[in-house]
Amino acid sequence: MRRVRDIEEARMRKGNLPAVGGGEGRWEREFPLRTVIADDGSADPAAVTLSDEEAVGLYRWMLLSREVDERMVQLQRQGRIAFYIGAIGEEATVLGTVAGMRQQDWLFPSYREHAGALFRGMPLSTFVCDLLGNAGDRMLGHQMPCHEAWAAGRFVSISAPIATQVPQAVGAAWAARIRGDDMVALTWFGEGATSANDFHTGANFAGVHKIPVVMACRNNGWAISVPRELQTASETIAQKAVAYGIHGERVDGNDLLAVHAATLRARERGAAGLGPTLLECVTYRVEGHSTSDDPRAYRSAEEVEAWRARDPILRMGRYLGWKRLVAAKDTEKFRAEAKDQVRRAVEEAEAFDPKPPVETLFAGVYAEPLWQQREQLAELRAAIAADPRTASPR
Amino acid sequence: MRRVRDIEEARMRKGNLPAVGGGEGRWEREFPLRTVIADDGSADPAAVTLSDEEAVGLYRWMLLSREVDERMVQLQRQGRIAFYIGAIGEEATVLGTVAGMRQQDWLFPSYREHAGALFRGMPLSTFVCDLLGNAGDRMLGHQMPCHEAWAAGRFVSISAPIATQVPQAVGAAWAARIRGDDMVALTWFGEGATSANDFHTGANFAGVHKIPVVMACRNNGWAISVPRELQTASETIAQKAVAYGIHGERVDGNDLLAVHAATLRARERGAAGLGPTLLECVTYRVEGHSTSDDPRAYRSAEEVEAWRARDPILRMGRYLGWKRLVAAKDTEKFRAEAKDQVRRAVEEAEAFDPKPPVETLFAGVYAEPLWQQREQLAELRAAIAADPRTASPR
Amino acid sequence: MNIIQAVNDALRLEMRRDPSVVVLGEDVGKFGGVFRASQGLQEEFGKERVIDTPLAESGVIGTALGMALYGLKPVPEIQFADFIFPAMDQILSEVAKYRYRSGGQYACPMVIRTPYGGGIRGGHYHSQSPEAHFIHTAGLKVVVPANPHDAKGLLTAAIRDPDPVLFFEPKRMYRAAKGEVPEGEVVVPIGKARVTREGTQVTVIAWGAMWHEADQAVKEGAALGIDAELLDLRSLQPLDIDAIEESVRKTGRAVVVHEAPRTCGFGAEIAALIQERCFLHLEAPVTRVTGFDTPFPYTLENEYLPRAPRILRAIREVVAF
Amino acid sequence: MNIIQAVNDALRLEMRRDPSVVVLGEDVGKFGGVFRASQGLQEEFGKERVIDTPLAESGVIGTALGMALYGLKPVPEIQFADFIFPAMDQILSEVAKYRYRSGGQYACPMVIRTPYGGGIRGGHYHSQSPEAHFIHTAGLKVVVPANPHDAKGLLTAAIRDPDPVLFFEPKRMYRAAKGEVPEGEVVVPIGKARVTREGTQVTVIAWGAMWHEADQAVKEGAALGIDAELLDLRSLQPLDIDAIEESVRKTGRAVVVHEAPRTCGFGAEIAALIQERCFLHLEAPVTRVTGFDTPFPYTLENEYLPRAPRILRAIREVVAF
Ligand SMILES: Cc1ncc(C[n+]2csc(CCOP(=O)(O)OP(=O)(O)O)c2C)c(N)n1
Ligand SMILES: Cc1ncc(C[n+]2csc(CCOP(=O)(O)OP(=O)(O)O)c2C)c(N)n1
Ligand SMILES: [Mg+2]
Ligand SMILES: [Mg+2]
Repeated sequence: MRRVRDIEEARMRKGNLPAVGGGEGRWEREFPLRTVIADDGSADPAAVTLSDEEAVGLYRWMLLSREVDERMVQLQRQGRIAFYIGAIGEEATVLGTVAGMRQQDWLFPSYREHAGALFRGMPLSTFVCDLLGNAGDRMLGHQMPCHEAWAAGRFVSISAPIATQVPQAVGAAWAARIRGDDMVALTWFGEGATSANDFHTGANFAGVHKIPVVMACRNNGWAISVPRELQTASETIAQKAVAYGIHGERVDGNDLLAVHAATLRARERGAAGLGPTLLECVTYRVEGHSTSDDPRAYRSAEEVEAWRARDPILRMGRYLGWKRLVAAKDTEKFRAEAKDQVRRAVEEAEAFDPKPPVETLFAGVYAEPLWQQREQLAELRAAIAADPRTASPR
Repeated sequence: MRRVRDIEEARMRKGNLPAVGGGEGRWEREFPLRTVIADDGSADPAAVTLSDEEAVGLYRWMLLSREVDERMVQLQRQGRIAFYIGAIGEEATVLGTVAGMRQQDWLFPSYREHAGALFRGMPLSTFVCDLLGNAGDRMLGHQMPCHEAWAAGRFVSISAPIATQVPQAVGAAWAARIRGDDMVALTWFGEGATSANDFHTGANFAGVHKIPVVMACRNNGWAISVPRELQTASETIAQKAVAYGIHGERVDGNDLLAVHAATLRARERGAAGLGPTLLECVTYRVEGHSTSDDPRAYRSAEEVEAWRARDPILRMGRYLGWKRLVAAKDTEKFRAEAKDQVRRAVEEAEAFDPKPPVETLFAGVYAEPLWQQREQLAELRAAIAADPRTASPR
Repeated sequence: MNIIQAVNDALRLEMRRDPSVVVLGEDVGKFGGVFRASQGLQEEFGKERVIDTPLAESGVIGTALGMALYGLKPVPEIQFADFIFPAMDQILSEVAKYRYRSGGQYACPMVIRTPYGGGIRGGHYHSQSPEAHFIHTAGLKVVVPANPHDAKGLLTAAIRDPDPVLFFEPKRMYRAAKGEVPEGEVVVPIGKARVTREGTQVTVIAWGAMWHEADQAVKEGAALGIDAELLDLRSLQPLDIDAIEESVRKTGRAVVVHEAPRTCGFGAEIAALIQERCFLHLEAPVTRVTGFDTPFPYTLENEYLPRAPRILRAIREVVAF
Repeated sequence: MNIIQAVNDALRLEMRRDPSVVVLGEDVGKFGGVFRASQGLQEEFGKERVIDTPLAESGVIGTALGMALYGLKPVPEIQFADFIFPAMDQILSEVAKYRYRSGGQYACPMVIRTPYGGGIRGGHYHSQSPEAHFIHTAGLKVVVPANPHDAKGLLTAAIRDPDPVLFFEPKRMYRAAKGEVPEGEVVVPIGKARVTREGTQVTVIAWGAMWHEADQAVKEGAALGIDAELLDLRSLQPLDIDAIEESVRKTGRAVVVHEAPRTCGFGAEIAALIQERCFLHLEAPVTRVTGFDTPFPYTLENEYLPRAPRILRAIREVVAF
């Protein structure tokens, strides 16, 4: 009883803000929150790992990511897609990490890193087809929205069960080492996922065998309605590295430059045979968990507002302003372009048939259908022919 | 490749001896190996938490435990029991922990802590009946040898799947807190078990909710054929506490006084509302994993011999000698008495029918048998009546 | 009252009645569960009896087991039945076997509540029906209500049961199925099927959300002159074998409906039992109308689910056999 | 050659043939596995291809999955089938669905080897037969050899298969079943049953260790004048439905044997299929001789297992029906 109250009081005191520049606790000092972009937008040039061009490019990616998320939530509200889960407020974490990896590196996402798939070349309209589950869906309508895969970009298949991708990333990186390839895997997961079995086994296997993998935790403060303090009693997520004898770092996840620099370091350590890195990116889930969620039921508006003020896009904008690379009107232009891009993608995607053909229901269960799938397809075809209601909602 | 070689070299260098008095590594210094009994048997009285009488009593328990283990291995070799798994070399860890708990505390064993069941009042002959799986078996012949339960002593049911008892211990201690009882749970597990899912969830749940539980890891260097270094890259097991924001300690598991003192501290912390303690007891599995194992296939005789010299019973004997409480001839007498006790228990146990009655096969699946169990019992009885071979080996 | 309210009501009443009942799981506390089944319970019973756990189903069930050993009656929630697999070891190896393996010295009764089934556009990780795994595991009971009354009455019975119970809630019907439910205690004994329509020509066997599809099919069949008997099993383990035998002895025909994939689904067991026990009465093969042998799909879930048109088709084929 | 040697031989030959084959699991490396199935492989292929993992089945399967995605062909070992449950989420939610859910963009073929079954005085955590869970899960194949020749040939085929395969090895027969096995490549295609005795009166269906019991029962039956046909399924998924149908059409009777508990075991599926597909040929109910609906016991395992006397009894009853 007492304990739960303590937690809540601590929470109210701190408002779930990361203690920028080192908190009170021992582990917060041992794993200091690294930042690059100061509040006024300035940055120590020695700490900046992006060229000006790359910085502007990633800024635009962040704007596109935000635009996609906002627009898709709208489409969901309009009933044009059934579900959406995005990364509003976490753009610096997602894009900073993916940009810090090399082209040949494999990505093992959780379910908010759609910008990673797009960054790796998944056409936006193909992404929207996945949301629609229509005849253009690369997943053949097999998965719910936001569970895309994009093999051409080495972006693996998203699944819902939490943290399963972590040991999978370790396995792929291990395979690459066995093959002698220069490939470091990146895997993303939430702070809630660190409670799951597979975070534990993934980190432990990677530690013992020094597997080149970057384990990027999007610590966004919440796992649906469960606050980070009820997820684990550890002061930081980064310190969990200690349990596995691996390297841990904590970085301001709303600071794209900080995330990028940390990812580069982590990739380098992996490639150099020094093993995995647990990279805690401290950020915040500004919106509901997904379009199915209403966060007002479990958290305060003040907490959210405090974090809105720390928006990673504003932060990056300030840096680019300080560098005189981007002015306010440029941002407006970028935004308009992103809007346009999204509009066209939705148009293109909605042009496909709303349903993939019925045989796709049985495609890919096995490399070749067994007799059961063949018989059942025939059975279904016959049933639809006999009564078309078989294929339609009530 | 390189990595695996490194591990083996490090292993050979250190011979898997715990670095008494602080090793080279950072975490070995942060979690120093605590000892109480010095090599010459002396001990700082301020650090001793056992009365003379208790110390002698526990020494006798260690001797009994050793005698049981040795005799049961013999019985297995003679084909009188099918399997045995014991705690030779780990007696100080098992008995030091159980003796540090209070009578009302529940025990959640792995599968080597039979001395804990006996200490809590399980009659030795009942334990042997479990090994025989005979008509006197309290488990009704349902489990293989060494998977006993003893409810009267709050010693729960042993199961084979690794680490499942850890969250169970947390749940029981949590329940006690909800009920307002002064009960701290003790759970034992091997260092191999720290890789398992349930170690992770157990420790994490206990950390968040400050559950009063003592998590005692018997770090005995091996998980069947897998050396501790291939189990986890963390320097110590104790440091895994950091991941869960809980307290960790490392203690010489062959030093009964050190284990006992650490357990008292851990219990006190739990009872005071300070949450769980991960207590690493550094010890060694001197014999094979079980009677099914041949350790010569995977480890050196030298390593084993070095550890035999550090026998916890010899160590405790030296302390009692230094205290002039026990002389060599006393030990001989204790040993003879233990032998006799075991001989009588085996005799008693072997007097039971070798098989429990056939209806026990269906007892306890549910509180009351469903129709399936009733029908199947009838089916089996009829089959046995028709052909007695139904109930006998080929 | 709808099903979610009925579940909430049963939990609340049992928690009032028995201080040993505790609820735990992901998001069940302050939020009241993602489907709001435990809404308001934390306010009424406090944080020690309505517990928000970290994100680990194995931990939820493992700690629940320990609580049960100590004498509490835990009602853990698994947020979606699809997410029960991380807890399989605790459920199959531990919960199911605890009484047996300890020779009856210990028991760990608990009710594992979990929403199951498709029809909510959830794709294959929010739509599965994994009941067969648990029916195959001796030591567990498996219960599935189809309507609010049974949801309340069966959940109450499950909480009072001495054995561990898997309580599968048809999430598609959470708000869609409405009905009168008495205030105060309602107990529906576990193990009794409900004959929801009497008939002579064919026995249709269903449970949970699919009972509603079967009901529609049976009604359409009646309009075509087919006199079907419809059973809502309610409890899959223990199975009301007497009700099934009695009905099939009368009708000579049976159609079994479930959402899970056909191969090795519970329909196989029911078919096997019927032909074992009613062989000489059978006038047609026992026929299964089920989900297909694929993962649960997203877009084509209407095609995948064994809904009324396919059930009716099977009924007609069986009757015409 | 015995079964364990046959498994070792198949692994070795495939590892020589295909550098992408890797073996991983608990104790499989230096020690060569607790049953010694991988003995000598680490010496020959090194520590990067024969890997001792930490103690976590979910980690073994999860990393194997990642390796498979990247193009290796992993052959993870689960030390006992009873310990597969911590990996259920990775197997059922991930391995089984990867190809499907990615719309065919990815695949993760692997062979999960694991010793199963009773008769070795192992009690319920070293004796179980959990095949039904995997047969129920679309996307997985399930194979069980009964003799050394098939162990070698089926394992080789499994390693070359494009889908994930659960390879259950009858541990009771590891050293007991001996037979001639050709040196060099042996491939037994997955999906084909083996008729090990032709007969006209009843079809007996078994696999793995229980094939040996069925074989004995059939022989004893022959001495009593019963002419039984015996099938060794070898592959449970895909199932050789043609072989079963053909045989039962001829005999009109079937007895299915398996070690797993009866309820919702694979015998239920086989019985359901036979009565669906051979209804008019059946002269007696399809009868199941199985483990009982209890956890696997220790002392009374002879009573529990469906051995020859119980199988013979069922054969006689079915023939006399
Ligand atoms: C095994 C499993 N259990 C439960 C869920 C339901 N669920 C989906 S997301 C989520 C919270 C995840 O939180 P976190 O890992 O912090 O990621 P975030 O959503 O904050 O990015 C939960 C409980 C799930 N998908 N899988
Ligand atoms: C889930 C599971 N996987 C594998 C095994 C097989 N097994 C039994 S004991 C053991 C090693 C355990 O090592 P450790 O935890 O260090 O305990 P110790 O035997 O050294 O006391 C293994 C792998 C098991 N019992 N359960
Ligand atoms: Mg989160
Ligand atoms: Mg060990």
